[in-house]
Amino acid sequence: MSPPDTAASGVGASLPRLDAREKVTGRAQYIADMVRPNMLHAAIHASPAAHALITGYDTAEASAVPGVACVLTGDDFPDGRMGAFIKDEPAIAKGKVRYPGEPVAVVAAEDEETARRAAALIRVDYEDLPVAATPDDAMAPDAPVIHEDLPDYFKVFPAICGGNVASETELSEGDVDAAWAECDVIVEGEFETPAQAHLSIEPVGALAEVDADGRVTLWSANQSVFRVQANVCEALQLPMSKLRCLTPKVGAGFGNKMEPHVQPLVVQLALKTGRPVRLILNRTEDFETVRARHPFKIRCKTGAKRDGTLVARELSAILDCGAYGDDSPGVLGYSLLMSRGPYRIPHCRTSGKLVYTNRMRFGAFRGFGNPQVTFATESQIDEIAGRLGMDPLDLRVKNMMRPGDRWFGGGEVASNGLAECIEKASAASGWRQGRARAAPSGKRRALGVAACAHISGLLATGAIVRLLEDGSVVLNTGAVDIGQGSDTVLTQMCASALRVPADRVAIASPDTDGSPYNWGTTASRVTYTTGRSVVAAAGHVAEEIKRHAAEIFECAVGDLELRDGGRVGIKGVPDKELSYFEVSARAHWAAGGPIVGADTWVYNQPSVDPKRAIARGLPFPQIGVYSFGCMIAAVEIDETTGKADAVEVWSAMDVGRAINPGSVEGQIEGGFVQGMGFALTEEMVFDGPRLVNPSMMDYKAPTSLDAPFDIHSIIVEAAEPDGPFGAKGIGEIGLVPAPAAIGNAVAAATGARLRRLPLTPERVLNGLLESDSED
Amino acid sequence: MKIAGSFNVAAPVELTWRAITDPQVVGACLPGCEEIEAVSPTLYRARIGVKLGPISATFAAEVEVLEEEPPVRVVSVTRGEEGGRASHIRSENTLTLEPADDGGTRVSYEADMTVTGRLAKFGFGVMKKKAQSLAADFAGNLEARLNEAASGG
Amino acid sequence: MTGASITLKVNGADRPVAAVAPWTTLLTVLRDELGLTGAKRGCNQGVCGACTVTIDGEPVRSCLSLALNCTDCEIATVEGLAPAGSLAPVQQALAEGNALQCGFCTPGILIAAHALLRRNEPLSVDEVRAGLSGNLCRCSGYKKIVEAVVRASEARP
Amino acid sequence: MEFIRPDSIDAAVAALQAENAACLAGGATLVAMMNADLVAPERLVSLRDVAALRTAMRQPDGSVVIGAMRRHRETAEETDLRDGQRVLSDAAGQIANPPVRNMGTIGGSCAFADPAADYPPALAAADARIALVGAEGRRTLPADAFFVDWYETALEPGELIESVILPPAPAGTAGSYTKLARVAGDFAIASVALVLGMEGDACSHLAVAVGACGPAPVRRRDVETELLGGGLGDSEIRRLTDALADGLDPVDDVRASADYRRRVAPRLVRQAIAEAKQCLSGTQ
Repeated sequence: MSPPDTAASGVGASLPRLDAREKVTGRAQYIADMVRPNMLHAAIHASPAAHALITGYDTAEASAVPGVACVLTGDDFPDGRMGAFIKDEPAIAKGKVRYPGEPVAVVAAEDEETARRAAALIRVDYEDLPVAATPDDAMAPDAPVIHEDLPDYFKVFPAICGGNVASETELSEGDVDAAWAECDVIVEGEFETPAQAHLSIEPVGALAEVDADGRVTLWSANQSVFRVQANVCEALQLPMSKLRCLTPKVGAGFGNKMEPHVQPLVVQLALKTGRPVRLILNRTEDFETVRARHPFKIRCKTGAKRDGTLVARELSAILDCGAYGDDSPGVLGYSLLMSRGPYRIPHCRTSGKLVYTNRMRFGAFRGFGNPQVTFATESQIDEIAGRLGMDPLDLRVKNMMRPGDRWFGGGEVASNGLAECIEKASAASGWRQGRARAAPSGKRRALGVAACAHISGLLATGAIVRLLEDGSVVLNTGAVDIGQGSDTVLTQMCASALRVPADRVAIASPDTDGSPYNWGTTASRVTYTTGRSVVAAAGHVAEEIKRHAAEIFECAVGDLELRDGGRVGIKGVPDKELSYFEVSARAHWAAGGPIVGADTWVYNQPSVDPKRAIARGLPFPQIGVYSFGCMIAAVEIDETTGKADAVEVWSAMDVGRAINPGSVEGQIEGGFVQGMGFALTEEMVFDGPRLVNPSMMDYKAPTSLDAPFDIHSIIVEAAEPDGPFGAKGIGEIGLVPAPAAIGNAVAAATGARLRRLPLTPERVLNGLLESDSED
Repeated sequence: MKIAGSFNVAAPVELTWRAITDPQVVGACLPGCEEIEAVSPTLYRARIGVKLGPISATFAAEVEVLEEEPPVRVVSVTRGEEGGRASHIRSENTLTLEPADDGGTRVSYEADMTVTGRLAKFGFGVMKKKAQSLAADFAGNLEARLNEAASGG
Repeated sequence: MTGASITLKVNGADRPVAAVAPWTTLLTVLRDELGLTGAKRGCNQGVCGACTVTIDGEPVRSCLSLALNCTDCEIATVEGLAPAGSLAPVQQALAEGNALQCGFCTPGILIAAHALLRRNEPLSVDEVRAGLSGNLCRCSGYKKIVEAVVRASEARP
Repeated sequence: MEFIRPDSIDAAVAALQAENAACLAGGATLVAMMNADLVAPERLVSLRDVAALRTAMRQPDGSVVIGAMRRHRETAEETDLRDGQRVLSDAAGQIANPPVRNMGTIGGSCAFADPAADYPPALAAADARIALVGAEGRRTLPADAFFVDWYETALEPGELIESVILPPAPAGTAGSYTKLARVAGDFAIASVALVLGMEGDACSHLAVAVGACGPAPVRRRDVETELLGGGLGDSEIRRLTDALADGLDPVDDVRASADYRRRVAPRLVRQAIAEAKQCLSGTQ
């Protein structure tokens, strides 16, 4: 399927996925498809209690079931704790349980049915503790403390914490209190967004195998073999050299598989039994025990002058952390960083609290807090436009960040395609030509707009490029392709950098033993950060190739160039050239040694300029590289029921450079539909601490009939100067503006401003009827 | 999930109190209650069968009286376990008695119930309806029994 | 836990399976006994569609089909869509059209799409959307899948 | 657990005469519940080989007998259903999604009696009868008497559904099923099954059943009868929706609140009647 010539398969080509053939034939192996000889199957025993002390275990009956090899409880696990920001989470509940569904014991047996049957026979004695089901409960003066040892936990950033508040963050610029006086119009409101399930179609799972020396190999559904390694080793107190992490194909992540799930459990079972152990969660367990998007409550206030100039914003957010910290401090900090939006607002004060509760842990989910705050802030931009009688698009254009403007907090923005995004979305949607086609009978129809930005630069990454004896190439980055297509994109970059067709580049599967460090496939970062390493490592290889050629041709390195098809030649002399085979053979057998290019780096641009901004408790000191976007959504509302449907969308996204336009469109389209689900139908419903809809029957994501077919992806390319071929991230931004754009369309169609997601038929109908009765 | 309700019985408060704190009376009135025994004055054990459409379950339940304020208020907690099926119910119950205008008693109940494990996956909304209808049946049975007693039958 | 010994006809071949319990689903037998792991277990409740196979030519949920009930049927899975080394047109269309991402839903989508294409006439966008509405995809937003299936229907003779 | 595949109705009934025996029809519901460990019958009686349950037949009087094992897809495409009987095919075509419609059967769906399912209101509006067979013989019940409570039917242990019988619908009536759901193929938040006949401006036939708003479909035959012969204007429809509203007993659940269901059901009824009137006037 890979076309033979460089141009058709390199940067800019919509090359089909490298693994497309494997996937369409059903041969691609995911974790649940993997089997090892003599493998045991595991099952968890989950806590029925939300908050309780564990006072005893009785595993006798479970252990006696024929076929059961091992039963482990918290007593059989070391005392280590893991956590991306706050080390607060044991591998399995120890001493107490903090949410319903938390694993309390695990069983390994000859088959899965036996393991599940035995797990149900484990008896655990609990002493119930008072429950804090919501942040309000948990911040009440007499609230039960969920983590008594919070002050003593190790934290990777200067966390401001206490009681049930896991982290408190503030970020401010300007003088907000004084600025309100300058405002002619001020809008204020409270917004609420629910927990959203990632709903990767593949449930999580892991398989661990131990060798004769006690070293463990671990395969799992994951977004970073290195985060898996770090988490498991922290929780189980193992040296990292004793654990090798690998990955099969991953059935999507969206943040769900970035931090640990069941990996520590299978490793401990493998260590105890000496046999390979596999654990695959069923869908209900996956819903209840993995993680989900944080519920947010946001108070937001925005002020502007009569001419539409935005002056000030104040935003405060309360995040339900759930029972463990996971990625949550990062989500809080990042959401505040995004809360000014891509606008010039000189005075901004933002703050947030992340509050432990006795619910399942919440964590990273595509957008990382940005969709929630963008729903609030972009709703208010429309409200201000309404109050001033301005076109919402004009108001955005008037206030948008211009090239050279800095991000909120003072971070540098090297490329900014926002103006083009807004202009192209507007033109394509016909915004200025009457804004919406006529609605069918019984429906109301309107367009809604939202703009946003998202980062793609943070943390560490690397790449190793090796030239094989025959002149073909192996690329090894350690970045897990979770289905979004990074293997293909990185291969295309490597191929273009070395001017070989993509099918001459093999990409190694991530392996903590052999791959360079990669923090993870998350935060829209792989194309930009790992891509930079790929280009740099390939550059080293190119230099080596030229050095060999210079020695052979007895010319200067500067006189040489790489040529399509994998050749190196003297500039201006077409027939003076060598194939990579000739160069690599020389390096392998005669001179210099095999050619390997390697690069590692860590993103080090500060998020905050202390001269401009005040930041407290911010967990990401170094973050940046901004993609921009503008989305316009056409929504139809059924006047009988209030049901809102997004019927068409124009999503213009600045990706710097589209390495693989087909893949970029896939991210834009998939991001929109996931954001549309968040806006319209998806909600994890809780009864106190308990999730009451942990099944696909009761939790509803869009089907092919709910998603609009007319999703128009508009690719804008404002090249990032130091990006690989100019590229920056696209993984998340396509989702971010969707709830706000849809909410603004609903408001335009009904006259009702709804500040709580999802925009269910019930809420929309009530809003529509109220607003009609006011008219 | 919370359920609440109230009903009137013809019997005076004292008599109602005796009935409502007598495990044998309660057991006879509770739909699906297969057996009940008093382990101590504040602890009862019972087997309770529950059926919802095609699903049936039998719980080994324990009722612990947490607070008693005769003859007006009793607070209890019920914990039930479905042996070997990893399914649990738990309910915090408050029962309040007050004299009614007609010389009878007004009985009010409030329960905060949680269901976990396999049964929790089945129709949250309908489960609540079922719990309400069980409570109503219990009230009806108790009412009938007390009214019968009050009328000297 | 003994069970029946049965023979299933899968992708045209008779496949004996020993000790099948009454509650064992076709999905479990395909994946665990016959090594046909193309059909995926996403929900085990018939909602996600990742386990879709055809029984007697019609797409159904293998997670809701009991193996003992399938002994006289023709069962087809994604592995049987085309001979080894080649791709059926619908497979080709999805692969070339960037119409798959993580790939976990892809086998079920292909089975559902293949059944639609049997009608041998060009399909409209809305026909394909309706025909695939029982197969959840969380990555793609469906557009490229629908486009690929429409294209495959148009390319047919 | 035992697995039995009888090939006749008599053999199936005989096999059902055991403690904790269950019929396996299409499996769409029963197997899902078995997988979730919600039910574990000791004996499964598969009806797959009972050919007599798989047919649908139009009788000389215009009634249609639909075998219990007819799949949703077959019922959705059933050409023997005519005029107002189309309410059933319309409902069948809106159940779940194509693969599930290839599996699920009308008998299985009725036996499970999910209060939010699509068949119960359609059967109620079509005045259908459910034919049951057991060791004691055969009986038929009107749909109203068959669906008795949340997930509960009049089926006795040892009985199975043999068929569903739709009486003839008066010529010229229209049947329609209007469903509101969160996403395509979900169970209903609320639904309305309607059979309507108009002679000029006068209503000649009216049957409205509201689904998903109580343990069983809600119909008000008394008000329907009162409205016959008159014009079906706003005030008449209001009388009907007010009466229906009295009979609703909806749940608060993850699909919607009870309040909303009360609010939207009458609106759906109005919409369904308006659309059916328009459709009838277009064909006259």
